[in-house]
Amino acid sequence: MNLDFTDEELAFRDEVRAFLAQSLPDDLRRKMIDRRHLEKDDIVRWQRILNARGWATPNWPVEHGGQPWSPAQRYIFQEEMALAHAPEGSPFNVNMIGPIIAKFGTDAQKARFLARIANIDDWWCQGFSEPGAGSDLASLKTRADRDGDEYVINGQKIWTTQAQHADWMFALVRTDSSGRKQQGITFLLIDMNTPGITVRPIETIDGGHDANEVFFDDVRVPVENRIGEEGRGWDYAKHLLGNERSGIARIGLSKERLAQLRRLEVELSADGRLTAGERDRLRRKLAEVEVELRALELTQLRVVAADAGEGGAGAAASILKIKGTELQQRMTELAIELAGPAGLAMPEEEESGAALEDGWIAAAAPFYFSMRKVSIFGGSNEIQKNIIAKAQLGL
Amino acid sequence: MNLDFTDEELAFRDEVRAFLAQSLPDDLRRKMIDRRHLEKDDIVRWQRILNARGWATPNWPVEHGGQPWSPAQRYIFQEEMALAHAPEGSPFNVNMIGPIIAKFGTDAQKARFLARIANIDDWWCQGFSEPGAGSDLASLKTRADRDGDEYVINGQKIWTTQAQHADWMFALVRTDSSGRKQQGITFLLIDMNTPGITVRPIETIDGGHDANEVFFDDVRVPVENRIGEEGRGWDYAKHLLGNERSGIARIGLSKERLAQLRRLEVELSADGRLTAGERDRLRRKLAEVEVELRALELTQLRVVAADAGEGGAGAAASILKIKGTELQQRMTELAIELAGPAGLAMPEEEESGAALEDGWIAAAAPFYFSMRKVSIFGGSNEIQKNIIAKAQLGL
Amino acid sequence: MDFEYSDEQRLLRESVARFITDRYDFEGRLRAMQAPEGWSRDAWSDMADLGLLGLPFSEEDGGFGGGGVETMIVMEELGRGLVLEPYLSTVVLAGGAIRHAASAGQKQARIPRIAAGELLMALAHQEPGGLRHGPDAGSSAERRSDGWVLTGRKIAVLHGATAEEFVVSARTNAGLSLFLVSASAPGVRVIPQRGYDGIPVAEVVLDEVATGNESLLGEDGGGAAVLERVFEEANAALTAEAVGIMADTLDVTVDYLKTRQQFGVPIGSFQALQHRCVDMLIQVEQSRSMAILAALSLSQPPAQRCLNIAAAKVQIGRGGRFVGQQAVQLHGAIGITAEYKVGHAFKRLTAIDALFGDADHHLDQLVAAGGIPPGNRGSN
Amino acid sequence: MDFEYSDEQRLLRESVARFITDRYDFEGRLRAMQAPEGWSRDAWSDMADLGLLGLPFSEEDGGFGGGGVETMIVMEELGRGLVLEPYLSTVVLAGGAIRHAASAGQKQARIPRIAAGELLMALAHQEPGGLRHGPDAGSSAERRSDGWVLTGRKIAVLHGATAEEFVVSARTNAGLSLFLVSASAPGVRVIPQRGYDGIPVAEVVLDEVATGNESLLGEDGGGAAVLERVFEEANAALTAEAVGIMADTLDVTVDYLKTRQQFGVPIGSFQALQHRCVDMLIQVEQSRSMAILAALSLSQPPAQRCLNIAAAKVQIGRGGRFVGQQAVQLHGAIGITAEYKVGHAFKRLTAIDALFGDADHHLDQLVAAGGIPPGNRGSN
Repeated sequence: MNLDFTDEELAFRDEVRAFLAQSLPDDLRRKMIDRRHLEKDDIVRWQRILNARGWATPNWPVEHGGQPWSPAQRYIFQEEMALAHAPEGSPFNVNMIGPIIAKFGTDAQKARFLARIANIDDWWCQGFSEPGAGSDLASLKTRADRDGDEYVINGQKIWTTQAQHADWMFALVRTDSSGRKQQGITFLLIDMNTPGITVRPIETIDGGHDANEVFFDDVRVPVENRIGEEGRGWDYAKHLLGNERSGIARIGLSKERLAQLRRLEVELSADGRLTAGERDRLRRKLAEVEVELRALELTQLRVVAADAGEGGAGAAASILKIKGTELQQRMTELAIELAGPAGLAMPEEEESGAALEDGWIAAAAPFYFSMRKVSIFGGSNEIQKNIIAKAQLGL
Repeated sequence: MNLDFTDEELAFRDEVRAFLAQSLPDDLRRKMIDRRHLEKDDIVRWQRILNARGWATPNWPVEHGGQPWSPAQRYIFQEEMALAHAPEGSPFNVNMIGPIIAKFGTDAQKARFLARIANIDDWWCQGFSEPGAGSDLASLKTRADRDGDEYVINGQKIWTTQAQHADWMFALVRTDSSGRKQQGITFLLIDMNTPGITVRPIETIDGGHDANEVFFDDVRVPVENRIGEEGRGWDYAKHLLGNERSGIARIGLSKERLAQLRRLEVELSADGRLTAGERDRLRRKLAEVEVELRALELTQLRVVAADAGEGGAGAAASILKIKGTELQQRMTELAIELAGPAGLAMPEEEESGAALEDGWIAAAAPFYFSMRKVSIFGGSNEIQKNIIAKAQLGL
Repeated sequence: MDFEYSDEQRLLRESVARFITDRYDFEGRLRAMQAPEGWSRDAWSDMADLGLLGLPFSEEDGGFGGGGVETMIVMEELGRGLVLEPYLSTVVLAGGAIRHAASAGQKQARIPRIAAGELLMALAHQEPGGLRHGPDAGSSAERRSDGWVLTGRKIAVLHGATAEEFVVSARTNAGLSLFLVSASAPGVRVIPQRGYDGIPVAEVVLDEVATGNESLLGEDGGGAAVLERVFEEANAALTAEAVGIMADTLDVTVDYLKTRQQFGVPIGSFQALQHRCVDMLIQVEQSRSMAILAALSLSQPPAQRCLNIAAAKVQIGRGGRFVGQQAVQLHGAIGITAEYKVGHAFKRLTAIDALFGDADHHLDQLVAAGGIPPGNRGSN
Repeated sequence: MDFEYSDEQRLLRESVARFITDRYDFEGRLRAMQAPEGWSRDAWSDMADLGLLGLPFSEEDGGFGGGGVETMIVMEELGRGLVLEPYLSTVVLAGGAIRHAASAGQKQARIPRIAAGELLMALAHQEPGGLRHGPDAGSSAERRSDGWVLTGRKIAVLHGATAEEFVVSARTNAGLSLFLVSASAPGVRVIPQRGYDGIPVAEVVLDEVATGNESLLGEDGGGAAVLERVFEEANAALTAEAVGIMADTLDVTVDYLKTRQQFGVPIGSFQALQHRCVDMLIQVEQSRSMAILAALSLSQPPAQRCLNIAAAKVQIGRGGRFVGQQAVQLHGAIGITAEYKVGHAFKRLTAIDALFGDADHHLDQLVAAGGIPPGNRGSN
C-alpha cells in the first residue's frame, strides 16, 4: 500500500504536462481561467488537437482509439488537464455515446460513427429527460412506432444540453407500453437534421442558453440507427450512467478552483481588500474545503484502484457524485462571497472576461448559479442517496 | 407591534427577581451552576418554596392554584427562573399530570391529587413508552383487563424517567385491541406501591440512572383511578403533548448557558488557556449561537402571543422543540470542546462539583452526553418534522 | 410586548398584497425585467398612488410618517412579488440619506417628487477594489470657490441608469461626505448593467464633475455617520424583503412537491423532501422573527439598533441561502430555468446577502461588540 | 500507487479481526469495563500472543518492524471492538517515545517486556490549566548531582493507574524534556479516574520525585520534538481507530434500522433515515481515505507528515462527531443507554477528537501552514 507514483507514472505525467504546455492554445486557457463561456468551436478545436495526439478518447477500447492506461495514468491525465486549464471535451461524445457504440453498436455503426465522434465531426447530444420524467427516467413517454424499416417518433425531450449545436442525438424512446416501465425502451441514434425536429432553447438562471426542449413530430429514423435490441434501451442506458466513475467527482477541476481561491486570498489580502478577520475566516474555509477535497481525491483513487483490481466498489460512484458536486458548489459559494456587491453586474455574453479587471468577479455569480445544476442533473443527489441506501446499505 | 415590556411587566419582573434572590437556596443555585445532578430532595424543597409563594403551578387553572398571568408574564417568570439558576420543577407533576387532572379529572380526583401534586407530596412519573413503541406511541401493548371495579395490568413500560422515586405513575394502557391502534387506549393513575410493580434502572451514557424499565404483573388499579372515559386515553395524551409550548424550547436555560460560555471565554482567554485563534473562533461560534437563540426567543414569543390572541400557531410547538433542542445540544458541544482532554475524567456521583477546580470541565462530558436525549424523548425531532410536514405544510 | 399589527398596518399590508396579486404576477415581472429599463414605470406609478413612495418620510416633509414596521410590511410584500422597481434605491437609500441629512430646502425639492413617483434617485457609494462593505470611499471632492469638483468611480449602483440624481459619497478634507449630483451633470457617465438578480445596476464614472455649494448633503465630513444609518435601514428593509421571498419560495416549493409526480406518487410524499421543507420553514420563521426585531430596533439607541440589525442580517443571509438553494434543488431542473420563479428568488436572496455587508461581515460586528446587547425588551 | 494490503498485512488484519470477533464481543467488553481495572489482562495477554504489542518496534529492538499501515490495520480492528486495553498508552504513546528517544539500554530494558505484555506504561504529559493541546508543560525537573527531581501535576493520563512506569514531560534548564519515572517511586501519587469513553485515566501528582541520571529519555531539552513525533503517530493511530468505530457503528445502525419496526414497517424504510445513513457512509469513506493518508504519511518528511495527519484529524474529528451523534439519534432511546454499543462508540469518538488536538486545533495548523502541501503522490 502506497500513494507514490512509480517512475513510469511520473514520466507519463511529465509527458502530459509537456504536451499541454505546448499544445493548449492560450486563448482557450485564458477563457477557462476566467470561467467564460466556451463556444462550440473552442471545444471542437481542442478536441481535435487531443485527437491528433491520440488522447481524445483514452477511456475507449484500444482498438477504437483508446489508450491502454492504468487507473493511475487516467487519474494523472485528468488531473493535469484540469490543472493546466484545458477544456473538457464534449461528455456526450467522449464519455457517453462513443463507449456505447463501441460496446453495443454493430460493426457498421462503429465504422460509421466512432472516428467522427472522436474528432467531433459530429456533435452529439443526449435525449433522455422528458417533462414529467426527470429523476424517474424510466417513465419516459416519447413514442417510436415501427413503420417498415423506420421508427416514427413523436414526443418531447427536455433539458437537452447543447441540442442547439448537435448534429446527432442518442435518445431513449418507448417502443412498447405494455410491460414494466423499464421495459419497452429502445436506444436510438437520431440525425438532428431529420424533418420534424424542433429545438427550443431554455434560458437558465446563470444567463446561459445551453438547455433545450426538443420536439419530435413524425420524425423518421432508420432501424439501422437502433443500438442493440428493441426494448433493451434501459440496459444500455444504465451501463452509460455507471460509466466514468473515475471522473464524476471532478477532483482536478475542484483542485484548480481551490488553487485559484488561494491565489485570490493572497492577492486581496495584499491589496487591503480583505479585513484581517475576513482573511482569517477565508483561510479557515479554504482549509476546510481542502481537507474534504483531499479526502475525496483519495476516495476516488481507492475507487479507481478497486475497479482495476477485484472490481466493484458498489455504490461508490454515487458517493463521488454527491461529495464531488457539493465541493464544486462550495467553491463557487466562496467565490461569490468574495465578489460581494461588485459581483452583482452580469457580464454581457459577448463581453470578454479578460478585458475586465477582476474577471473573476464578473464570473463569480454566473458560475455560482450554473453550478446548482450539478447536484440535479445526471440523477439528483437525492436519487444518488436512494441508490446508495439500497445498493450499498441494503435499506 | 413592539417588543418592550410594559411598566406592569417590568414591575412583575422585579418582583420575580427579588423573590428568587431571597428564596432560592444557595446550595441549589451552586449545584445548578455546576450542572450537578439534583437529588429528589433538592427538587421537592424548591417546589415547596415556590408553592408557598403560589408560583409552583402558574400554568394551572386559577381555581386550582394557577396564576392569571399574561403570556409576557409567563415568559418573564421562566426566563428569570433560568437566569437565576433555579431548578425546574418536576415536569411530570407540574406540566403534565396536574393540568390533565385539572381538565379531565373527576371532582374526587381533583380533591385527592391536585394539592399534593403541586406540593410534590406525591412524586409522579409518566408511563407511556414501551419496548417496541417509542415514537410510534400508539402501538403500545401493556394490557388492562377489567375485573369488577379494578383493572388488572400486565406488561412493561420503558424509559420511565425517575420511576425509582415515584409514588404514582400516569400511564397509557390498552383496554381494547380490536379497533384502530389509537382507540382502546385508556389513561390510568397507578399507585407505585401496588403489588406486582417492579422497577429496574437503566444506566445511560451520561452515567445517570434516571431511566427505568417498569414491569407490571397482575397489578390491580381501581376504576376510580381512570382519567375520563375508557378508550379515550389517546385524546388526553395528545392534549398533554401539545401542552407547554411556551416552555418547550427552554430559551431561558439556553441563555443562561450561553452567558456561562461567554464568561468562560473571557476567563480562559485571560488565563492564557486559549490561543488567539481559538479565542476568535470560539467568539464566532458563540455569536452564531446567539443569533439563532435570539431568533428562537422571538419565535417563541410570537407563538406565545398567537396562543393568547387569535390562537393556533399550527405546528409551532414542533418548530420550537426542534430548534430549541438543537441549540441546547450545540451549547453542550461548545463546552466539551473547551474542556478538551481535561474533560475525559468523569466525576464520581458522590463527588462535589464545587469542590473541583474547574467544575465546568468535570460537568462538560456528562452534560453533553445527557443532552443527546432531548432530540429523542418527547417525540424525536424526526417525528416533529413529520408532524410539521403534515400539519403545517400539508405534505 | 405586542406582535399584532395596528389596523392601519393591516390595511397597508392588504393593499400592498393586493397590488402584488393583481398587478405583479410572475409573468408580469418577467415582462418588466425584459423591458429596456428592466422594470415597469406603470407599476411604479401604482406604488406612488398607493402612497408607498412617501411612506417613510415625515408628514411635514410631504410623506406619511411611517416607521420601521411600515417599511417591513411593504418590503415583505414586495419580496413576495420579487418586485423590480427602484423602491430600495430611491425611497430607502437615497431617500434615507435625504431624511437623515438634507436641509429643509433640499428636502422640499425632492421628497414630494419622490412620493409622487416623479423623482428617481440612487446611492452611488460602492467602489471597485475596496472592501466589500463599509462607509468609506476613495472618490474625491475638492472644494472650489463656487462649489465642489467630484472625481471617482462607483459600481453596483442600484437602479443607477434611470436615476435623475445620485447621492454620491466622496472624500473631502473633512472626511467622507455626501453630495447630490445630477445624472445629467457634465462629467457624469453612467454605464448600465444587468444585475444577476434582475435589478438593474450601473457603473457611474465621475470625471471632474463640478457641482454647486448646495450639492453638499449634510455636514462636510459627516457622510460616514449618515451612510451607516442608511445602511442599517436598508438592511432592516432587505431583511423584510428576504422574509417575503423565503415565505413565498417555500409556498411555491411545497405546492410543486404536491403536484409533481415521480415514480407514480407526488414527490412531496418522500420523507427526505418533506423534512427539507420543514428545515426551510424553520429558517423562514427564524428569519421572520429577526425581521421584526430589525424593524423594531430602528427606533432604539445606536448600539442596540446596529447589533440587532447585524444579527438579523446574519440570520437572513444564512437562512436565505439555505432556502434559495434548497428550493432550486427540490424543484430539480425546472428550478434552474429563467422561466420559473424559484430561480429568480434564489438569485435575489443571493444579492440580498451580498448587499450592505453579508452574514459573515455582520457576524464580525457581533464578535467585535461581544454579542447582542440585552435590553430590547425593556432595560435589563 | 497501490491500495492493496500485502499478504502479511492481510493476515494481520484477519488475525486481529478474529480476536475481536471471538474474544471481544460487546458483552465481554462491558464486563472488562466494569472490572476494577476497567480492562482485561486476559485480552492483553492474547494481544501479546498475537504479536500486536511488539508490532511497531524494530526487529533488532525485539519488535516486529511494523509501520504506519500495520498500526492502522490493528487500530481499525481494535476500534471495531471498542477495545479498552492499554494499546495506545503503552505501545503507541510511551512505546513511541521510547522508539524515538531511548538509548539502547533503555530500549533493551523495556521493549521486549512490552512486546511480551509484561510492562505497562503511560505518557504523563497533559496538565491542568494550560492549553488543551501542545508539546509544552509546566512541570519542572531540577538537575541534581545524582539525577533529577521532578515536581508537577499531570491529568488525563491514559491507563495511568495500571502503568508500571511513566514517560513524564517536564521542563529543565534546557527546555522540555522527557523522563522515565517508576509509578512506585517515592513522591508519585496516582489517582485513578473513570474516563467517559470507558478508558481509565489518572491524575498523576509528582511531589519532588527523585530519579537517577538514567531516567532522562532522549536529549535534555529535546522533549518537545519527541512529543510532536509521538503525537503524530498517536493521531494517525486514533484516526484508524475512529474509522473502525465509525464503520462498525454504521453497520450496527443499519442493522437496527432493518430490524426495528414502527408504524408497522422497519424504520429503515423511512427515506429521511436512509439518507442520514448515506451521509454517515460518506463520512466513513472520507475518513477511511484520510486514515490511509495518515498511515502512509508517517514515513514522509516532517512538514508533509505533520500536515497530512492534521488534515486526517480534522476529517475524523468532524466525521466522527457526525457519525456518533447520528447513530445515537437514529437508535432513539436505546442509543443513550449504557447497555447498548452505539452509545459507547459515540463516547469513544468524542474522546478521540479531544485527544492530541481536536479538529479545530488541527485546522489551525493547516491554516498556519497555508494548506496541505502537495506531493504525497510523488514530487510536484
